[in-house]
Amino acid sequence: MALPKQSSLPHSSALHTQQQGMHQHTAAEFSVSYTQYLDSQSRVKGQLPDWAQDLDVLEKFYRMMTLTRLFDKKAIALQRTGQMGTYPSCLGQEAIATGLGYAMQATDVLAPYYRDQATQLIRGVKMEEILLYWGGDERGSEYPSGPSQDLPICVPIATQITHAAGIATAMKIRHEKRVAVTTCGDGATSRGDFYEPLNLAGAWQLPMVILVNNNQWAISVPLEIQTASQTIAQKAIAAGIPGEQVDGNDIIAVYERCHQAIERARSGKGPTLIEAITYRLCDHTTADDATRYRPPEALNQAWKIEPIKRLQTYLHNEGYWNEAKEQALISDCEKKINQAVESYLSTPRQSEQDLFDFLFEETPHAMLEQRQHLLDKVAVQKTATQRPSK
Amino acid sequence: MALPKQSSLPHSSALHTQQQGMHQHTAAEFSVSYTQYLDSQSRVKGQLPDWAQDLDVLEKFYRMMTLTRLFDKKAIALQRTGQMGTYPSCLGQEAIATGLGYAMQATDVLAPYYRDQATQLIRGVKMEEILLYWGGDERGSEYPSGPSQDLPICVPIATQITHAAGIATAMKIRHEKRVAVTTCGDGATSRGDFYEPLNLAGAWQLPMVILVNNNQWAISVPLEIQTASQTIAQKAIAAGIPGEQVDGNDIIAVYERCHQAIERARSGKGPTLIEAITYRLCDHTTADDATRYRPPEALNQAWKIEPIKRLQTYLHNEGYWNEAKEQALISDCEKKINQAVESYLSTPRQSEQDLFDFLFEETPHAMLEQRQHLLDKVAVQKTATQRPSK
Amino acid sequence: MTTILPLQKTLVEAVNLALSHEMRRDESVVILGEDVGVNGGVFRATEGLREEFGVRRVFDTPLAEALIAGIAVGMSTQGLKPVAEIQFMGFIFATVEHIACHASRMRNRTRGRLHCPLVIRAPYGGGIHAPEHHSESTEAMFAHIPGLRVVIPSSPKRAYGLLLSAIRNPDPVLFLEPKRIYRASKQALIDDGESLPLDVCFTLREGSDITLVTWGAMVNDTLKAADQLQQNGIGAEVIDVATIKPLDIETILCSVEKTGRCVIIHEAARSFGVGAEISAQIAERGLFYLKAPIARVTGYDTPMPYYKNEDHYMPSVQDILDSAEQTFDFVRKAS
Amino acid sequence: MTTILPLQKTLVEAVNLALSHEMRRDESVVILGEDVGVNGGVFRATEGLREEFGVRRVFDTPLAEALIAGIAVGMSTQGLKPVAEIQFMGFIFATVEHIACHASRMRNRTRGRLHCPLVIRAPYGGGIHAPEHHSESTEAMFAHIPGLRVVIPSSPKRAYGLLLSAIRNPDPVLFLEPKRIYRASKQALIDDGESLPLDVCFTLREGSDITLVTWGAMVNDTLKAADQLQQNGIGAEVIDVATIKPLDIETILCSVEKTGRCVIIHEAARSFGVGAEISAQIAERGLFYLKAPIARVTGYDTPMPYYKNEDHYMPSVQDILDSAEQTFDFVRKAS
Ligand SMILES: Cc1ncc(C[n+]2csc(CCOP(=O)(O)OP(=O)(O)O)c2C)c(N)n1
Ligand SMILES: Cc1ncc(C[n+]2csc(CCOP(=O)(O)OP(=O)(O)O)c2C)c(N)n1
Ligand SMILES: [Mg+2]
Ligand SMILES: [Mg+2]
Repeated sequence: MALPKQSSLPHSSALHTQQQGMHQHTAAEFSVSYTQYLDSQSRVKGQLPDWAQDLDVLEKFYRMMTLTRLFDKKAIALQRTGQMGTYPSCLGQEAIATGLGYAMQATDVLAPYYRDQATQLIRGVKMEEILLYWGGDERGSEYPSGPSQDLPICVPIATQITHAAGIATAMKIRHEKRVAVTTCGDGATSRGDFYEPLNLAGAWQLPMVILVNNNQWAISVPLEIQTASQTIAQKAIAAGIPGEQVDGNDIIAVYERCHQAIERARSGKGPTLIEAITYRLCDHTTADDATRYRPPEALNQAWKIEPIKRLQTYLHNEGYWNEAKEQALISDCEKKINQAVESYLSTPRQSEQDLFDFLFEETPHAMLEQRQHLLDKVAVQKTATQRPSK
Repeated sequence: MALPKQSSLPHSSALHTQQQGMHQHTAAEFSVSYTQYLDSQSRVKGQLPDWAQDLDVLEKFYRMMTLTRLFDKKAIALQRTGQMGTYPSCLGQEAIATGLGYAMQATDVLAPYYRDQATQLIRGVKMEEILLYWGGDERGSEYPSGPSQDLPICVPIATQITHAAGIATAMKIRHEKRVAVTTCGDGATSRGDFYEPLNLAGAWQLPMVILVNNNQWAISVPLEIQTASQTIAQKAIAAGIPGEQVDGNDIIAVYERCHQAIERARSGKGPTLIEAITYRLCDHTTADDATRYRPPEALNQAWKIEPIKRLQTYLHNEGYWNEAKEQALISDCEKKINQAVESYLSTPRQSEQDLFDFLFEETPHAMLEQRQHLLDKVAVQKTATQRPSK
Repeated sequence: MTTILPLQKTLVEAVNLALSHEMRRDESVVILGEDVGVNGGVFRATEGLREEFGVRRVFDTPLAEALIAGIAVGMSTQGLKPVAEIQFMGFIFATVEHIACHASRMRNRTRGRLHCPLVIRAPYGGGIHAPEHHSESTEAMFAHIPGLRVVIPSSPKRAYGLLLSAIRNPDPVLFLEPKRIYRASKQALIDDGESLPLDVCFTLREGSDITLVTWGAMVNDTLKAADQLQQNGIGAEVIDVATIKPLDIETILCSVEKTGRCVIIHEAARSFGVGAEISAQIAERGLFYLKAPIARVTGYDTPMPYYKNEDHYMPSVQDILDSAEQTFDFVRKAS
Repeated sequence: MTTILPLQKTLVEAVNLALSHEMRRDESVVILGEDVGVNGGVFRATEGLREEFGVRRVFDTPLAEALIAGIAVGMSTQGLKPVAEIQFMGFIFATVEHIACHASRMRNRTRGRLHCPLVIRAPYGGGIHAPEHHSESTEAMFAHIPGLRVVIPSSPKRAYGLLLSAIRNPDPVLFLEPKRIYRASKQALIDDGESLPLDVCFTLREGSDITLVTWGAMVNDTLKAADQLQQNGIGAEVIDVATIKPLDIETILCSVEKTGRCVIIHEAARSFGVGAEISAQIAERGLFYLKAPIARVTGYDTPMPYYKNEDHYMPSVQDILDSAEQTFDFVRKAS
């Protein structure tokens, strides 16, 4: 997919070749692989992994991707109608988050970024919780019946990767057979918080998988401005760990490579960096207008290779899917989504003391006066509201 | 050279091999070269570069390395006798700093770390200035007759690399034919401030050279704890730029590769990362006691391949060097060093207002009271001292 | 080619105007940051600058705040005047090392040989129902850094004049833009390149009963409170601190000498905030002017809550009123 | 296996003792940082711990402070209690993002589901003729961060007791160790695991004429000044703040109520320092106790100069004396 050119600061990523003589030898060699099972025409390349020959499994994937996309659409609608705050759509990235979610075990820990809706749903986070979070309510990260050790959505870019390295360190120290899994975008790979924990993961051989959603954009900044490296996967070489690319629009490839990497980590063989290549089909968030910077041709091209259609076509071709099933799925999803929205919208507001009561296990004496100030203030406001206006 | 094992958190840097089928192909391949002209027995490997066949040039290198080592020894002595503060020796790293210094042009800019004594001397920093700096006097970074644009010694590890990227950006913006050169240690390569500007250098194809002094230790932490990457050079692959190793104890290799990289950068072909492999023969600083953590065998081994002896032997073997020349050189160096020490020791103390007068171009009104407070305080102290004691 | 007709501008437009003015005037000014190029900044502060000045003077960086600050340091030692945007103040923490260890020390460290004429701009503050980490006000952390100036405009005119000064200043300046009032109102502005001084407070309203000291978006709320106080017969003097550091304590002291009462208003968490320093300086230099304790109306010592509870956190006009009246009444009771 | 015999210990040895005590008591305590393992820390605060507790509980990290803080966050969400060393406070800036955005917010962000029981230790302050960046005192920047505790011991006993509390505390604590007095003197210490409270100031000396408020290495100097003041007939009460945040203002206020005079002493730069908050709270809550302006004896608003000029920067016993006497005299003149 052609990326728009920004910069007259040109770049070339070719390594300079050098004459090797007696005085020079090759100290190390590396390569990066790319995996794709279903090509952009939904044709199978080579042989599918065994598990993927079970069409029920692929249906499960398909259902989750569809649910995610419809949920995502609804979330945007909620924002547009003033019922929710700024929201980052995951349009186009559903295969990555879905494949990852199913490849993880419940006892693994996820340190997500903000486009992992599907992974979170698979792990037991509720749709209404995601809405609550973007609706400006901390309880959206409480997950009372969900993945109790997963980190909440992380806003400061890439910092969750360092946390995941810490989680993996804890697992390693305790000899646990669990894996810390973290995700980020392509822009995130420019930050120290990407490289530092990647390097640590190598040095300590942590049970950790880092999955980069390479959607070609960091808000308005195209990948070529982020980095001159031909692949993001090769950044793993800096850490001495395996790095590989997968087609992020091919859920079979995503699941397979995530599964392999996670089980490799679980068995003590160390971390893996996976670059899943996709395209951001949406605006960066509902606060963004991508038409300012994204060439429409690139977007049109990207729609032709998007992940849901790809699997749908495959299931169709296999005679496993039809319009009736599709309609049933859609209405099933919509029912669930509407329930979640209802539950979100009817969630009573937090009480004001919640500003204070979760900051420390025990609120320090020095803060009680401030806490009381707020309670008094709200009490006065409430009285004022309740008082019939003159 | 065998590195001591620290960690029971084991690590392996082998990439996991994977079966490639139709669904998989190699997306990218990389390699890292190693250059050495004079081996540890001072034997020439292959053919020397043309410039290195001029023994006068090699003598110049030899003289500077010797001066640096003797200066370094003196600096330690000054610290030990209470005439200077904590000092980081460069024992064993003289070839790297010397080779680099001669490979740079005067109009290039150096963003050094704290073991670049030789590079700084070559660029016109005075020995007494280096002593002043470690003697706790800001004037040690003033360089009134030295390299006016070079950055001073940088203490917060790796941050100078980011500055160098900024300097290179300025050069690029202005279409200048200059190069920003920066150095750091192996430990520095673990920081975000190593990776972030490295990545930028690639993305913007900056005229920049990053030279890593891989001396195997970051204070007490051996390289294997820093990283699982087999080479530090390969970290360049993450940035999509060339990375290579040189024998840092072979000044011919160091100069040649630095020169190539700097001229490559100057001609607009972009940045290079060079890993110069050496060994820290000294304590980390005069405040450190390396016997607490460094195995004596490794140190003994390292002394056998140290850079000055290596070139000396070569010059000897070529019939170009002898004991008389050596003695003359030493006494010449000592004379210069003693002059520098004298100049350092007789430098009058800064005046107290210098605490304030260099912080801003114009001292803000709000600070004048504090400034006056100090002046008054010192005046009182002086009066007290001048008053004959009763 | 600067126009001299007055234009109606919002605060964020005034920022844009100052940037373009200074880029036209001074070739060494360059702009960098995330999304400052084609996108013109997520708040459009740099809109149109890429088109006018080209990619060599207006460029997007990789997503790395430490990098942005650190290359600004390097560039500035080469005589460029980088104006770096940090997208939101909540993401500024990674810049602290380069600001505190380098930008603010380079001149001192080299005894004047090198210096860092850079500006770091960041939108700051809450009240716009933004996501987590998009509403921070941590100016106090930066004000404590020796060698750094911290400037916060509160109107389009002051944004224009102070930003010009910040860019022209030969030393590093942190320039914080109160995003809540980015588009709150327009002011007639002449793009004449006239800068405003970086070492004075602005007295926006005179009054003899109480001094209200504030900055940033709280200035508007404070002015509203002052109007209301007037109706209650209390004359409030309103001071916009504008340059947090170096602090113009004289203007504040003169006012407190006159009024004998002081309320300091800021949105940032109360404890160890900028208000504390202002209060401490009054307690040092003007203690016996005071007829009532100095009060602070501030955010709580909590993170900014997510937006549904944001209003609970933000100091309100009512809070200012309450505190001012209490301060005023204190005297009446005591005397 | 804890010994109950009193041992003569320096402050840094007391830190070591508290660490080993708590590691023995609580398996979840782990130590990480640069050179904390075989080398036992550059100041030997972790000496012997690697030998006793092994590499899985005492480990050297790569050289990356953001990483150290960030993995401590991750580890702590898994129920470990990481005690991370930052080698010098001058290198702590890279940790600010993880501390301010994550460690101090995780509990709040997840409504109590996850929390970060971590300690970040760092030697701080000047006066030991160290190189550049090895003498910083930036406690004020951290005290402003909601959700973080900032603790500074000033004697071996308080180092022992406060560090135990810091580690046992279920929320993040920044623990700053005044390196100037790491080995200044020894105190008899019983390794009985008795912790000290994290929310009180310690009154080290009683007096009725003036209150001297301080912390860290300045405590010793302040005590010296108090001795001298006694000889001049001025009874000084000396308060070691110890826990900078949450601040125990009551103890300070009670003292100021009694003495009517207050001098705050800290080594950090004056403006926007911790002293400002203490002063501001007195001006809010105890204004009319005051017989004289509150004074601050502090470092200047400059970076710590290189060591040849360090003494010019450091507040001296004489400075404290001068300020205390001036404060005392102020009253005499006024009354
Ligand atoms: C430290 C930090 N800097 C800036 C931002 C603002 N921001 C939010 S998302 C984003 C772009 C991220 O791009 P990428 O990592 O590619 O992820 P994507 O949004 O494309 O999935 C930026 C700059 C942030 N959240 N955190
Ligand atoms: C940001 C930062 N953290 C820690 C330190 C303390 N420190 C000084 S040198 C050093 C080790 C550096 O090792 P390396 O990069 O390998 O360079 P070398 O000293 O071996 O030449 C450390 C940890 C520092 N100066 N800066
Ligand atoms: Mg992206
Ligand atoms: Mg090293």
